[in-house]
Amino acid sequence: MAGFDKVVSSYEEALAGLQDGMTVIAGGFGLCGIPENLIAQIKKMGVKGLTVVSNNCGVDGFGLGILLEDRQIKKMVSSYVGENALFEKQLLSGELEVELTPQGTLAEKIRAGGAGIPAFYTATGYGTPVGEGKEVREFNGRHYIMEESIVGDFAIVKGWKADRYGNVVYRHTAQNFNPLAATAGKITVVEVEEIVEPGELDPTHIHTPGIYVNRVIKGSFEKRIEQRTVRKG
Amino acid sequence: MAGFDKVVSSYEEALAGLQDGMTVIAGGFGLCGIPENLIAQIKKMGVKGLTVVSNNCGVDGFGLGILLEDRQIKKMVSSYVGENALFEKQLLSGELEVELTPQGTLAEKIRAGGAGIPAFYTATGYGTPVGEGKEVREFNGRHYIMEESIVGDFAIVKGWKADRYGNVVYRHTAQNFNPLAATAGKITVVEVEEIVEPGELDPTHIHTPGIYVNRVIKGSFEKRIEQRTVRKG
Amino acid sequence: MALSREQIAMRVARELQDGFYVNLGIGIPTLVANYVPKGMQVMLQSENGLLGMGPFPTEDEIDADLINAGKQTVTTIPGASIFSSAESFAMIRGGHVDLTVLGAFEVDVAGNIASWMIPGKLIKGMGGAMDLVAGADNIIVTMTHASKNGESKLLTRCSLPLTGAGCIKRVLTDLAYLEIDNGAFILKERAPGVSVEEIVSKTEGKLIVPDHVPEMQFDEEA
Amino acid sequence: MALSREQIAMRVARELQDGFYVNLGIGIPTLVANYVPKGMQVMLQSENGLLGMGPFPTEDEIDADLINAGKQTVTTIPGASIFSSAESFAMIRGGHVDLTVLGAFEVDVAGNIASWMIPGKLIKGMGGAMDLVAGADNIIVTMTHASKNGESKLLTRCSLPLTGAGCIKRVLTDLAYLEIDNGAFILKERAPGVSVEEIVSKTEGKLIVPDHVPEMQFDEEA
Repeated sequence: MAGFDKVVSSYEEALAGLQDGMTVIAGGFGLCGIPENLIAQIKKMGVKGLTVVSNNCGVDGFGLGILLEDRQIKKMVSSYVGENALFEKQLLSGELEVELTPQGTLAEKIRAGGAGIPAFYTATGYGTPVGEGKEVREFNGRHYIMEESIVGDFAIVKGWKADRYGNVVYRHTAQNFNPLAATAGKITVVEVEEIVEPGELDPTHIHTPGIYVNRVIKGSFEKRIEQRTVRKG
Repeated sequence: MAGFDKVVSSYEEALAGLQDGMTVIAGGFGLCGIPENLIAQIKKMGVKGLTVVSNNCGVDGFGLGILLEDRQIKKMVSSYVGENALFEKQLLSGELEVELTPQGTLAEKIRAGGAGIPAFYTATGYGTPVGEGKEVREFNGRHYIMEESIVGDFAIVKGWKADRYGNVVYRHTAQNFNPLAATAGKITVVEVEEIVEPGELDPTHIHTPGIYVNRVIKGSFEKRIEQRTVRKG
Repeated sequence: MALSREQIAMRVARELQDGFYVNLGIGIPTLVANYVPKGMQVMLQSENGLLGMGPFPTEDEIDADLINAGKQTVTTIPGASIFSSAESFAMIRGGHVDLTVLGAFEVDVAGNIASWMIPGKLIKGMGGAMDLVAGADNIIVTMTHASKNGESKLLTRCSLPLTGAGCIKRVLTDLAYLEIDNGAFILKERAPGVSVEEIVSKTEGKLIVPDHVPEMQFDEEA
Repeated sequence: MALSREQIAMRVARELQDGFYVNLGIGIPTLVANYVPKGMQVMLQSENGLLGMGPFPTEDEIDADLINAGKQTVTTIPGASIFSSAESFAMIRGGHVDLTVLGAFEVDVAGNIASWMIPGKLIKGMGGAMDLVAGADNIIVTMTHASKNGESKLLTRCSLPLTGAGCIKRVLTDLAYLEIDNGAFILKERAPGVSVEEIVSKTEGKLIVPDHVPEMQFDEEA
């Protein structure tokens, strides 16, 4: 692999170096835009004691939910537990440490991690349990709390298309946390539906510039739907 | 004008409400992607005592430079003075107040202003005159300074295409500060080369979602080049 | 009679204005989209990164990559835009959304809201709700006025962990529309056939009852 | 003999590695792009929002909407991306750029750099330089070793307002290549035909001179 070609050919290679106790930032919202094959590979590798930063934790039996089954996750940093019985159970029983983080704060903490911003202030969570123990500061007569950024040893990302240099575009709302996660991993791994040659993606349409990406792999995806809602045609 | 149709038909209408003493955030880098007709309209209106937030201040006789001629600008917040003799002269003589701000900090301050983040920490400028009088804080053994966000009474933005709802795309590096400025104006005015119907822009390619934009106007542009550099064909 | 879910949505819809960008929470708030007054345009923001949410898709249109914050499959309207979660909450936190409608377990006279956790019993997580209430000037909370046991959810002080402090000014329950001002609920409207006495009895927090409390009118079928 | 501008660029280019993302400042640093070793790929970042900068355009290709941070008209290479200034400095501040090359008025033994202002005389502004030096672990400063009057620019303590504090570890002047460590300049290489004595005499800050100081070799035409 020379120059900027970041394509790897196996999931083993894609996650080489992932070890017990590491922090992994995962893209996705619900089951939309989740790096499902990379998650499956983490299960296969059997690494333990992970801190996983992800808005949700999949569902029972799919997505990040499968890492709860064998207790591979020590700690979750998430905004929502709602649709995952095992997640809620492990949380309520205290088996799993969970840092519940407001969704916008979580997004901004990850962005800040990638952008070299160690901390920022937000009104979100002031006066609530989220604000407890955090520095409070007034700007223009309003109270804000200080939130620190998040970086990961690995970031696992699901894109739509990537070129060999690691430039990524996302499809519809499968974008969500993915471009943020991509900026904040010491090693960022992106799995995509299609790999194209450099120059095939319009430079102004690229959501994640390749500078953030270390490895790219082509996968095939189940794309399970959580709430199948339809209207009559 | 009903619903989300934000198109106005005259530059008078585009900048209606702009008054003496207001803060204006302007997109553009050098002379690339500057809202040249909106700037010309500000000159025509003759408003005074403006605080202008812009990476540069145009050049002598073009772009924001023309607002220096009649002393319409009280204060500039910029990162670079280099290519503008009148700007440098008024700065050195003290006629013009200038808050020199590192380029990345300036970009982030404007983004933060639009994003409801009142302040953030950055290592940029620590130990330099930029850091003087600012709070210093250590994170993971490194020093950072606190920078506060910027919001404008008006933001003036140059886009390539916009739809009637104010969704904007930028062309090449004429993007620069424009999408940031667009988020941070109480009233955001975008001038573009072409107005299209809603639905004509791909939703995932939109750089500035219409929620940030109050007025859209179609203009024609000189697009002056500052450093015309060529190679032999 | 207490308002139906649909009537709650209909009443909230009257607070819409032409050109509003609106974020509708999961549950009853979602139904508001069905009652946008004719001739009025509003655009729905979904915090997972979509501005300009359309109706549910037909079977043919279903796309796993296009969902709303409730994880439901949706469509986009012409003029929609799609972006990252950071951009989505920049909009929300930055105060660019004109109206937010969301549910709650409790609200109190100080404008506090609790909606995400019942200690020892239930943890849904706050999702985007804390950002939404912190970012919006213009929030309507929809909720039932009292629990099934008759315990008031409009309190002197929320008993559950808060979602936001001092941020709620308008509450629509199944019994009444109320505003919160200066440390009290102010009864503005009552549901058809619901007496002021019933509302008083089911409101634990300080309640100001004006001389005249109009009854809500619903001409439309609900 | 002191290095030419081109030789300075050639020497810097030897610090490039295959797959490096590089930000080149205005002036001499820009010339480094002309000396990327054969078979090696580097990608140029321009802080106005371009990753994958190509050569200057032909007359036919010139586009006012496509410039670099020096405001020069440029082109893009296949695989380029274009983004906002906030995203551009997220890359820079976040430490994602592998190598930054920029000019300076002065550097000192503490790794301080001054490059944007001479009080009362000249204010260029810092542009992106403060972000670049704060964000990069890997910076090479290119500058003349002394002023035309012979005054050293490699100092015990910078006299001009700083661009960054304690961030510079490598300096390439027209006379020498030096590293900064533990409060001193360490002389690593000298320009062809330049004596150690000349370098010593033109270096005001503490200078460590190893027993052997190799002379730079330039095989290529410069």
